[in-house]
Amino acid sequence: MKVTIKNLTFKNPILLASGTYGLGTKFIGVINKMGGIITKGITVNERFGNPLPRIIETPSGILNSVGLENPGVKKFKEKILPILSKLNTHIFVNIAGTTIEEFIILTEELGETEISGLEINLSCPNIKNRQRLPAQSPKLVSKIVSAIRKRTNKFLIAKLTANFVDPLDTARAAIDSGVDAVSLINTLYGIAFDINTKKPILGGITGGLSGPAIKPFALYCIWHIKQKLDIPIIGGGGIMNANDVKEFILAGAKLVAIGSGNLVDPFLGLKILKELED
Amino acid sequence: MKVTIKNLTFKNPILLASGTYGLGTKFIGVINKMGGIITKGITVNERFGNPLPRIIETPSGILNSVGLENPGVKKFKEKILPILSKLNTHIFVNIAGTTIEEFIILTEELGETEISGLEINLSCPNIKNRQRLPAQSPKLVSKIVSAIRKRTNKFLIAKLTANFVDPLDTARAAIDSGVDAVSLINTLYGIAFDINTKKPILGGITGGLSGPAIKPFALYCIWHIKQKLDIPIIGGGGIMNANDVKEFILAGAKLVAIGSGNLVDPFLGLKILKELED
Amino acid sequence: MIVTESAQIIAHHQLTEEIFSLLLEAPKIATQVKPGQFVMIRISDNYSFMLRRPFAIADCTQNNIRIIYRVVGKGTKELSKRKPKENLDILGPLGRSIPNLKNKKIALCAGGIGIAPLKLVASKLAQTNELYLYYGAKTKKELLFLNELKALCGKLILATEDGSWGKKGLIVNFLDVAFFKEQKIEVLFAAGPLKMLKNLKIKLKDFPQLIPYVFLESRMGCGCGLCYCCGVKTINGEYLRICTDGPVFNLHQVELTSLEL
Amino acid sequence: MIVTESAQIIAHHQLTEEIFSLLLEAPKIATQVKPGQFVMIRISDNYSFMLRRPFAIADCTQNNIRIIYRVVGKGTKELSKRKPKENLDILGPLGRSIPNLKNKKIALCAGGIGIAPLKLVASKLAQTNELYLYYGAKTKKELLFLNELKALCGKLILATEDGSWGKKGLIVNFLDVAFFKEQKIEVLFAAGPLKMLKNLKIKLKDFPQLIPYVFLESRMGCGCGLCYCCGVKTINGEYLRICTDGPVFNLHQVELTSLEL
Ligand SMILES: Cc1cc2nc3c(=O)[nH]c(=O)nc-3n(C[C@H](O)[C@H](O)[C@H](O)COP(=O)(O)OP(=O)(O)OC[C@H]3O[C@@H](n4cnc5c(N)ncnc54)[C@H](O)[C@@H]3O)c2cc1C
Ligand SMILES: Cc1cc2nc3c(=O)[nH]c(=O)nc-3n(C[C@H](O)[C@H](O)[C@H](O)COP(=O)(O)OP(=O)(O)OC[C@H]3O[C@@H](n4cnc5c(N)ncnc54)[C@H](O)[C@@H]3O)c2cc1C
Ligand SMILES: Cc1cc2nc3c(=O)[nH]c(=O)nc-3n(C[C@H](O)[C@H](O)[C@H](O)COP(=O)(O)O)c2cc1C
Ligand SMILES: Cc1cc2nc3c(=O)[nH]c(=O)nc-3n(C[C@H](O)[C@H](O)[C@H](O)COP(=O)(O)O)c2cc1C
Ligand code: FES
Ligand code: FES
Repeated sequence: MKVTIKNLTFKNPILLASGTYGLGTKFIGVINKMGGIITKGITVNERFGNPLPRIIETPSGILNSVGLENPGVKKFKEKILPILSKLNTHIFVNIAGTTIEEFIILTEELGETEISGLEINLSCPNIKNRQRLPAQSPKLVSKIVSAIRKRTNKFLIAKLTANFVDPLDTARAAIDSGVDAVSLINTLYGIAFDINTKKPILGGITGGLSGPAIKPFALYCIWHIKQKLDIPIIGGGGIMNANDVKEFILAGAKLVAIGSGNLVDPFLGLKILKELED
Repeated sequence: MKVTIKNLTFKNPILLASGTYGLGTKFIGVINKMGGIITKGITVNERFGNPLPRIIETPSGILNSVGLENPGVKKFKEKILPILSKLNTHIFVNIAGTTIEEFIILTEELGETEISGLEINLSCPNIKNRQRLPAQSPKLVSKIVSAIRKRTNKFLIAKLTANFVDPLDTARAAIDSGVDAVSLINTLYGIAFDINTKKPILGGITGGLSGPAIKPFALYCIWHIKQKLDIPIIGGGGIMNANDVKEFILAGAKLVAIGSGNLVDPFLGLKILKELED
Repeated sequence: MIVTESAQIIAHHQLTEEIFSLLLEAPKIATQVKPGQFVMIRISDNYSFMLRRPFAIADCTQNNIRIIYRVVGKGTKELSKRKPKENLDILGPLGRSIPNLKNKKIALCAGGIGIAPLKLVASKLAQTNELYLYYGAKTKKELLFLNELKALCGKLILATEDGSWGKKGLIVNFLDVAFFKEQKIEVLFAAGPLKMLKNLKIKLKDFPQLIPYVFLESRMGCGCGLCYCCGVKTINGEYLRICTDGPVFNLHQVELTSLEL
Repeated sequence: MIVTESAQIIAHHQLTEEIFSLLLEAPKIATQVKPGQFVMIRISDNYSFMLRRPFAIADCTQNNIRIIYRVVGKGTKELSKRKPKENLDILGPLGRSIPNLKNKKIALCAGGIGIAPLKLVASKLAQTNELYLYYGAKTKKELLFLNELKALCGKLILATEDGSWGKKGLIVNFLDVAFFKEQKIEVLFAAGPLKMLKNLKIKLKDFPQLIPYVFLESRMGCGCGLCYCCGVKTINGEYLRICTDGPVFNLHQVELTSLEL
């Protein structure tokens, strides 16, 4: 089940998606069996995240508004990286800048560390006062990716969005600017109302929709890119079992990422691996 | 529960969405109680639609690739309109052109008939060989809507998409070009694979995703437009009960449209109405 | 008039490893049923089963209808877990009746679970016609309701694929031109897997006089003409609705190749 | 070590109109449980219930754990339909143990279903400490396990909102400064609705010496520190994980206002 992309070989095609497996310090036994893990998004400064509630259930889906709670890159390097460097699989740090300068700082802080690569988070919907996601503009994608590529030789993944943009355009921009793979789809935009209070339920008001609900759309996005562009895609959106993994690979993904499924069952990665091996 | 938009008063805010209640000739008892019905998309020429299968179930959703099967505008006027004109509610004909010329023909054919208005289908994902949906381009939306507006005084609805475009941009274009309301979200793009045959399952290969799965995203789109633009919105996407209707109205919809729910239960409109009245 | 009905399960029996019989109390539907018609069953009110599943009405009394079904996928598997006293939301009666026939010699040809619709057809047609039943299944165990069927049909020709009962082979192979001519059999009703109907279509070249009605299946959305998701291509290239124009069609009028699920 | 376990339902009783007791055979989890911990139950394997639901462990033996829960929404309603012999997928044990305490005088304060976590806490602490239980509920019927609790706690102060048993009013109102001083009660464990904890926080201004531990609840995604969805704001403005840093916190360290569900 080995997969090779550029200079990296993955022992199997299953990754644990950003934000759904913490910083990589828990369930080490599971992580080590996976093709790799992508950490929760790391920002320049520590972030405390959005008010509660941060998660609600929707039909076959999950809506979250965590808001990138994380210790910031300094503390992350100091306290978390030493633990991660003992892991026996690929580690990607998901970096979430709000400006190009921040992305540059994050790259400079992490570009020389012992990790396998960076996932450039161009698509987190849970940051307030942001008009558009960087991944909604091919131009912005190019600009950010180029700036990062100049500063590191590490394996780079662009985490794109399928919200209000054709990901074919942004995937092309990302690849042309030097990433080694693209990762999609991140969560879709979502909101839910409490019909009694008449207010949005989530503390962050809006959230990101994930889970099996979005799977047909996620598969479409990957298939759609793959029709035009033969690039390495890390596919995800609603993976809950081995058959879902197979569907993503049929759609054109080279690797897949389990997201919400980890919340339902932290051992899901292992279970899927076993199903695939049988 | 009356709702008035421009010159039309609806006895309640519930419409039956295009493509999910046929041409309006069945379950007349249900139709007459609703705020209105929007017919299946009508094209200039008769269309036989896509190969089977045309519908499959997804987690909390439905993927369809009907492909606009319809008798064409001539036969529709001849055989169906006389039946519809006896209905005791608002009738909107959903018109689906593939070119501006076709939209003009459809408008000229239907603009003087006894219907309440036209829903301009700028967003059907089930037409082959089409690179982009008209509703993915604010410019194209303006062009088509303006051409239609020039030729009829009827109530006009623009059926927009949330696929790969910010519907705020297209809603603005549609309203500025003269529609009386916008209707969204249409189905999301989707695909599903048979892991045994390794082929897409639907006869049309790709399809449109609808149902409760897309509800949080649909609500978001409406809420998002409403934040910036105070326009009449017909909201829909996964409405299955009275609480869903209330959520759409909280998000900013003035009217709502039941789609997939009609397939699950052709009497759903009546049931929801009753729930709302209680 | 099509209605939805919360039907109580009166009995639910496993007939073979895969085949179940489900008896439902559904008076609003039962009083209206005509042979050939079907119902759409909602498997569960949660959204794991968005689409209802279509099933032929196999028996019908004043109050009750019976469904005979084979477990083939997740919906029928879930259905098979439902217990007596529980209720199921059903929509019906759907589709059109078979044509009204009198004083005719009629052959019925059932393959496997195809017996379900033909059972009700047989009980109706037997009143005014002479029936010949060709009935094939995989094994002896899957040849169901033989006593009831014997009472309705003048002649039964049985076959199993493994030869465990009756003739060995596919039932279509035992439709015999000479016999049909001799007996003046004018009409055929057939129901069974698509493969069987395809074989039948080829075979029918030898039966130019016969009017062959077949029960067709297609994935369905609404079951009642609203969604345009079901369909069969006619020889003119247009689609007919299986749910409202069928489910019974003249085999000569339709393109079976359009029906691959 | 956190594990998932397919736990068989041994017994499932309705205690009051809304409250149920669920006994599960879950040896892999049971052998590890410490008081204060909880489990996450998967309500169903279909996607109508994407998220597991968190429940305190109320009793624990070598093989079994007991959950006491109130039906409040769709998940607990569905759970209440599960029958003995059926299996439930549970994840646990989750959260941290309460601190190790010996030879102390400890008050427990339970509001309604808050008795669930405090029951296990009481049986543990009773071994080496002297316990005072303050227990309030809406009505007499909802004051549960009184005999068991009597055996564990030196003193029981009971209250009901409607006055149908014990004192009339909210239990927090009966925490008495003079009595606490006199008895030298040093530690408090409280569990109950957020409203009760808020009242408690105000009340505690009068108890400067007391260390007040409280059980906190928040909507959870994973229950095991992966998703950053649960949390409570500390007085420093950062979030702690209820699932891994809690569920038991020192009431002085946390901002209850951050917990509105
Ligand atoms: C008019 C009509 C009458 C029928 N009568 C009977 C009957 O009396 N007894 C019986 O056992 N079966 C009957 N069938 C077939 C039955 O509907 C399917 O076997 C059933 O829908 C399978 O559901 P599933 O969830 O178990 O299978 P899955 O394969 O998991 O279903 C996936 C989807 O495909 C659809 N599907 C799968 N197979 C068929 C099929 N053959 N026809 C239509 N849709 C299908 C399902 O409805 C569902 O939407 C009939 C079909 C039609 C159209
Ligand atoms: C650590 C912990 C221990 C708990 N122990 C118990 C117990 O022993 N007995 C008991 O009756 N209840 C307990 N609860 C509360 C219990 O988890 C909720 O009542 C339950 O999740 C409600 O689910 P529902 O689907 O019925 O409600 P709904 O309101 O329909 O649930 C919607 C969503 O909100 C979440 N939610 C709703 N209320 C709560 C809540 N109070 N806390 C956390 N999430 C909530 C649900 O998990 C679900 O994701 C505990 C909660 C936590 C966090
Ligand atoms: C609770 C939660 C937190 C997430 N946090 C992040 C994040 O920090 N960075 C990121 O790039 N994606 C984040 N995601 C998105 C996931 O990595 C994944 O792309 C998305 O959920 C779709 O996959 P799924 O349907 O399998 O969950 C988060 C998702 C969830 C559910
Ligand atoms: C089977 C089917 C056919 C549809 N056909 C059309 C159509 O012809 N024209 C159109 O504008 N929308 C069509 N739609 C989209 C619906 O009108 C509706 O916008 C969409 O399904 C979202 O709503 P829902 O989630 O309630 O189904 C169709 C939807 C379905 C499920
Ligand atoms: S199933 Fe909807 S039209 Fe036949
Ligand atoms: S619930 Fe996921 S971190 Fe606590």
